[in-house]
Amino acid sequence: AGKPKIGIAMPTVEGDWYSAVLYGAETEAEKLGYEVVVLDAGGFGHPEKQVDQISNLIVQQVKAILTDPIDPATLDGAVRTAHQTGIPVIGLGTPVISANIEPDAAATSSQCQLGELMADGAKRLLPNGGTIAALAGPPGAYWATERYACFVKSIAGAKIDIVAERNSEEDPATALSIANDLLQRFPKVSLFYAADDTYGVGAGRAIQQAGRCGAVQVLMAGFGKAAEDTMRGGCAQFVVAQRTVLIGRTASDLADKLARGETPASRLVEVPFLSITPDHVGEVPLADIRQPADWKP
Amino acid sequence: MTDEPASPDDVVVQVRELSKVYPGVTALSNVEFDLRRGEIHALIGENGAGKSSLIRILSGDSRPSAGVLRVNGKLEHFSSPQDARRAGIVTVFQELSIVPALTVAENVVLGNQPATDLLGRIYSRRLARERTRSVFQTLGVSIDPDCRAETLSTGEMQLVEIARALLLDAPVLILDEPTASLSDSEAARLLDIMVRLRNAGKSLIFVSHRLGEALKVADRITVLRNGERVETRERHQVADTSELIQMMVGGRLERLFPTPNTNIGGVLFSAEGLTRRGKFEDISFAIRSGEILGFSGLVGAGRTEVMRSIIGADPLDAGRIVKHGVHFRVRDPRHAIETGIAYLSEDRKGAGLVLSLSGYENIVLSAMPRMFRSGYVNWTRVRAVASEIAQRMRFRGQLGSMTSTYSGGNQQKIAIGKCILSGADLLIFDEPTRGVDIGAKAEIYQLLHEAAEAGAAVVVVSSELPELMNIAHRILVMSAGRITGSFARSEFDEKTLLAAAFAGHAGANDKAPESLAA
Amino acid sequence: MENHKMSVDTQSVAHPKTKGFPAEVSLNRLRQFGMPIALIVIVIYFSLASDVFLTGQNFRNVALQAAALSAVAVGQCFVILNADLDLSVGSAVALISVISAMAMAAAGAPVGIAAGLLTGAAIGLVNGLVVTRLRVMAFIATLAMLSIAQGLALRISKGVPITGIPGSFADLAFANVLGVPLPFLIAAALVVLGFLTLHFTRLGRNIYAVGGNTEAARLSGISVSKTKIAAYVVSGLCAAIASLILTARVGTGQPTLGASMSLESVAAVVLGGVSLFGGRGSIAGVAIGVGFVSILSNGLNLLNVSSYTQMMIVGAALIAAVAADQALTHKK
Amino acid sequence: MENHKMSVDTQSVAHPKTKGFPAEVSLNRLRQFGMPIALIVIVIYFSLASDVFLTGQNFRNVALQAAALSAVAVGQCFVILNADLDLSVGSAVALISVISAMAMAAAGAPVGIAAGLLTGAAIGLVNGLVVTRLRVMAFIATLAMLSIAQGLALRISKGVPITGIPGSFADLAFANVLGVPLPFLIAAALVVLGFLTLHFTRLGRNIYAVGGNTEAARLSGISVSKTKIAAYVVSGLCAAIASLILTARVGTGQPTLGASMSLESVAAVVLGGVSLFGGRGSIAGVAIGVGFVSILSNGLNLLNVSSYTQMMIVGAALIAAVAADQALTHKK
Ligand SMILES: Nc1ncnc2c1ncn2[C@@H]1O[C@H](COP(=O)(O)OP(=O)(O)OP(=O)(O)O)[C@@H](O)[C@H]1O
Ligand SMILES: Nc1ncnc2c1ncn2[C@@H]1O[C@H](COP(=O)(O)OP(=O)(O)OP(=O)(O)O)[C@@H](O)[C@H]1O
Ligand SMILES: [Mg+2]
Ligand SMILES: [Mg+2]
Repeated sequence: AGKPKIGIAMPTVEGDWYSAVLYGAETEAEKLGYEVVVLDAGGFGHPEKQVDQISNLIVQQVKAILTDPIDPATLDGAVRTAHQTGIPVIGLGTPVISANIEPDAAATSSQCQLGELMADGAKRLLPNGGTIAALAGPPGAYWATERYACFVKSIAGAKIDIVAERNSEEDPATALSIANDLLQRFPKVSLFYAADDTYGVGAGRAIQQAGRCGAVQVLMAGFGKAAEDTMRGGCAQFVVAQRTVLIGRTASDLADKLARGETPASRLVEVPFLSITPDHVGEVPLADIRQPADWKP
Repeated sequence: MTDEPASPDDVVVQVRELSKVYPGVTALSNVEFDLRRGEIHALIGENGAGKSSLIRILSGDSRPSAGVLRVNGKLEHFSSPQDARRAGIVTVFQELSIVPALTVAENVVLGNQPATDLLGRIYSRRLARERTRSVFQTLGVSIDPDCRAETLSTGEMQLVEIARALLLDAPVLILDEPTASLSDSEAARLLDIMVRLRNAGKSLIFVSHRLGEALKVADRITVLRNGERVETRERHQVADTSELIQMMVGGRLERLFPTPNTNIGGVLFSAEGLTRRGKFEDISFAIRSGEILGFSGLVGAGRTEVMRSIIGADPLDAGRIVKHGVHFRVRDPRHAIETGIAYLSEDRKGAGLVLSLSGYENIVLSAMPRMFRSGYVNWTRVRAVASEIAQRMRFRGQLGSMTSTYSGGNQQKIAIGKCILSGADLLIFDEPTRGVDIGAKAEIYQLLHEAAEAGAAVVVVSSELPELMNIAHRILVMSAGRITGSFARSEFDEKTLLAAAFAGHAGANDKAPESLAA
Repeated sequence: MENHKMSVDTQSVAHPKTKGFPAEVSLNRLRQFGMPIALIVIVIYFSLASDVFLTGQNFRNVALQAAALSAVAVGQCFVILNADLDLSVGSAVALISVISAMAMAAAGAPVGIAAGLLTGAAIGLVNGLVVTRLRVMAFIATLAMLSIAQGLALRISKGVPITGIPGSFADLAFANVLGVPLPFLIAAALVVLGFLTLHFTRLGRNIYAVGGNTEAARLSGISVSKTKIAAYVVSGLCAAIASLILTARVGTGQPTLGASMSLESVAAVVLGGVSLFGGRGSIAGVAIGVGFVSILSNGLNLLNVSSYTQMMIVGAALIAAVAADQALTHKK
Repeated sequence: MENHKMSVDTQSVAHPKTKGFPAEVSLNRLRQFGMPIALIVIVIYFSLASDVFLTGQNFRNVALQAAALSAVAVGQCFVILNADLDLSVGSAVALISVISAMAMAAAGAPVGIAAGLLTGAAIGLVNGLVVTRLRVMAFIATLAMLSIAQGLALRISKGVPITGIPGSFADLAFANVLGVPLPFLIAAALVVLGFLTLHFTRLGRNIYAVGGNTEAARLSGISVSKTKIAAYVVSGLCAAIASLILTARVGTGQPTLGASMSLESVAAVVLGGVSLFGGRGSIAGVAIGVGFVSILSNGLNLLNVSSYTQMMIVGAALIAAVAADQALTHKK
């Protein structure tokens, strides 16, 4: 009844990144006159649930589906089914790449490019080389694997050694404990790589606890409020932030165009990144990154 | 018949038109029952007559389907045993309620833990131990209050439960078959205590299948049959046990013990030097086909332990087993069944039956591999075979319902049926008639007799000496883990057998308790 | 006078308590009342509240989504009836997915399927041996296996999905037979097979006996170890079937597939009336438990309830359904 | 007379079982042998393999890391001894973190702490009521609560961390008293308090009785409901303390905090020798269980073992430790 629907299939709805991207996508879609259906797969361990989500959305005859794929390759069959019913599927943050299907559209910030920017950050923080301990993200999560792989590739040759890497659940307390142990094992480590700000905040706290903020630096992706506090507290030195809200908005725009049968100017919109350092932490265009505090998902 | 109402302030517990209906079963219908102040009221009846059902209602464990219950004239609707306790009714239930992992002392004070502080929050181990010791002393038992309850034998657990109830010193004490797993001297002591409590003005309800006990201590006796009250009589109006039996079963009388089978074959099984350190030593015996061999002894003599080791449930440190001339080691109970040895456990709830399964299934449990070689279970066959056995056992109840809903005696019949059906030719029965009514006892004796006649060797472990003396061809007596006597039927004599039972206890006061001297 | 005891022929006495219908039937009936009613209630509610819920397409959806969980729950039911627990299924599914995908990519679908089934059986066998031979508590043994299988799956796959599965295999997940999704048919067949095994084979009856009273079962000549090991192997095989269904659906071998299935399958089994203490319950109840969970989640999605609210509603609905079930069952 | 059974005044008879030391002590001793040995073995191994393992700083690390899990495990132990289960602790920690962080940001640390403790107690109370009054199985009841509390935590926090916690509170996580981390001291005090409660109060003894044999406890006049509810409230309070420790550590109120604690705390309790079937085990064992898990993970990190391999090693170590424990305990 009433408004046309747009469906959003998320791997999870917890945490700064997901809340912000949802905010962007939802508010934009609502502005364009859609009802928004948000589905949550409950974490990165359940790629099969995302397939379920897509079919649940198809049943509801949504006009378009936005999805942040847990793993783009898993959505082959689901996207094919969507296409049979004429529903476009748009990548939200990560493109829906698949072997057999032409992608409809995506608003992304390439995970690989993000990794490369983080590598640039590492080189800036460690001009004379150094050692890195990596909190590489949840095991088996596409975004984390891809991001980290490109990071590793592009720090090659910069006299930077990765001495440890760990995959763990996306939980700041767990990240904190691991960072603690790694500091113990590698007291001379110069930099922590954190797959996103959940890990970054954990690493920052561990370093703060050891009283070594600054001596051991933190490089992370994502710029939630807690990440900002960490940086302002001097325990994080470099953040590569996606313009999360913008990604969401762009994706909804793309969806709207495709749903109305228009062809968007570009199917694959790359949303540029922000590199944030303590010097200009106050100048970040937060509206592109974070939802307002009073927004309820 | 004295059915005229007693003067109201004489009646402590009054039950009117009480009924209890379980799905498909009427356990009690329109039962009237009075317990007077300062009396011992015996409640007797066959297995499944409804005795425990009545008691469970009186003690707040279950609610009646209809009828009223008054305590001291006040209408009561108990919703938990706690309520009944508050109203002054304390019960020793038929099925053991022991917490195995706790110590004996903690089991004795269960629900009534002594506290040291004013708020009653801090538990006092010392007081618990002291109270346990003192109540044990009254009961004449010497169980260590600090050992774990799970290491006790069934009889000892029963004593712990009785101690728990006595400690509460309640105006109304209900005892559901408290003597079923007690030996004679302990039972006698308990009866003494009951009389003392009665004389002190307490009221007691007492259930027992040992009709002699009821006649000995009761002031009045109520007989239940099929969930209905047959009648209530003053003690002096009952002449003897046979009159009670007639009231219980309402029919013709016959012999209790069959004439022993005379067709004895060759040696079927023998045990040579069985030893399990700390439990028993050098146990050797042989049994012939067609023979019934009794094992007698005091509580804790180690008979159960020997039998469990024979079937491979517990390990052996030394000794060997020969069956049909082949000697071998029994690996586990399954191996025992495969080689034709079946065992009836003395602990039917813990180790005998799967209470969550139906009677049908419990009966065929050991026979399954033999009955259904292909692995496919034919339920029609299960039902037919199980019903036949149950009928032979005179089982009363619904084989299709969960075994946990059966009366105690009926559960025992199912357990025995399972052993008989297993097809074994060495049958080991540990306390087969515990908690069984007198009619069923006769039936069980008959079954043992028939099994022997059909060529099986039957071992019966029993604490009831008259039972063994009547059904066994030979009796071995165990004492403190050793065989201290072997007697042929012609040598059966209570005094001699008792002397053997005491033989292993050097340094103990070697005379038999007075209760047995008579 | 000791031997002159008497007895009587009681066979002639009519017994009042055998009147009426047998307790067996009545108990089972009652036990199976509550959850089906809860299921019907939510189906009616969703049908009224959503206009797409009661469509063939949506039922195919739910059927497809429930297939893998049903398969895992069947195996879990075998293990729980035995008074054990299998937490390893969650990552067993992932490991099987990775191994069978690799085998398929290298040697085709049949080999891949066989490899998957073998892996599942092997995991079950190890679980069973650890529980029975090493006497490790089921909770710890299978939690340890959860961790081991997860590590192995990630290691073998290096943390990235295995591609190259034959399209013909992946298509099976979307195939319909007479309008019914093939994965659902497979899962339904598994439920039926599980039911038959539990009720009409010695293994099944032994599982109930061991779960009901291990000591009594042992003394009655049932091999407790063999029974437990068999149940774990069944669970492993069921996890393999679930994994193959999911692998076909996602079209790749995934090292993180099905992580939520450990708890979900136990929940479905318990919801279906099987006691965690073993020996009680039936696989029919489990099918209803899976149905309840799947339909609840599908319906809430169709009603467009926000994710956070959904979590709360799912929790409340679980409690309400079981509480209603209990209120109907025990009217002491 | 029909009952000529023989027996004897047992006071005069030497009882085989009362010889030697009391069974309680001997069983406890044996029961507590295996895991401490396993713990010592891994400590020795890590001391040899890593030169930083055996340093004061690293021990402070481990102590700090183990604090929250210990606190949760104490509460879990109460519930499991009762033959129940509390799966809700995982998200109770998250909900308490969010609520206390918001209260702190608004009204200061003391109010926040009080709000956290109250929330924990309330969650426990609801769990207890659902399990006893509505007769919902503990597994389902607390799994449902896990889902409800998670939804609520996310809803209240809108899915993002709560900042603005007073620095003075966050610093408590790093405070040392005589060189020992404060959170560890709190957790240790909780373990001691738990031990005293379980062994020296009537509540504690009732918990053992209800868990050991619910029917016996009920028939003896113990209020099963009250006992179970009390255990759940204890568990909720312990989760609150754990949550406050973690909130101080990460310096924010986190709606996703402690998600793995449900299973981890059960594992630590079971590892410590407490039976999931209730009534057996001691909180001393639980402390050792927590220690084992924490030291294992710390040591593997110090050895710089990769994450995937760690998963496998942790699984194998759990099995090995319990198997060794069992082999030492039942030398039948
Ligand atoms: N929970 C129950 N559900 C169904 N039937 C039951 C239940 N409890 C008892 N019964 C039935 O009620 C009848 C009376 O049982 P009850 O236990 O009172 O017998 P009893 O006289 O105590 O026998 P016994 O001497 O064997 O202990 C039996 O037929 C029994 O099967
Ligand atoms: N698991 C155990 N641990 C320690 N002691 C035990 C254990 N099981 C039994 N006992 C003790 O061993 C002794 C021998 O017990 P057993 O049951 O074999 O004696 P019994 O001759 O059959 O006597 P009863 O008539 O009491 O059954 C008893 O005193 C009993 O308390
Ligand atoms: Mg009875
Ligand atoms: Mg015995």
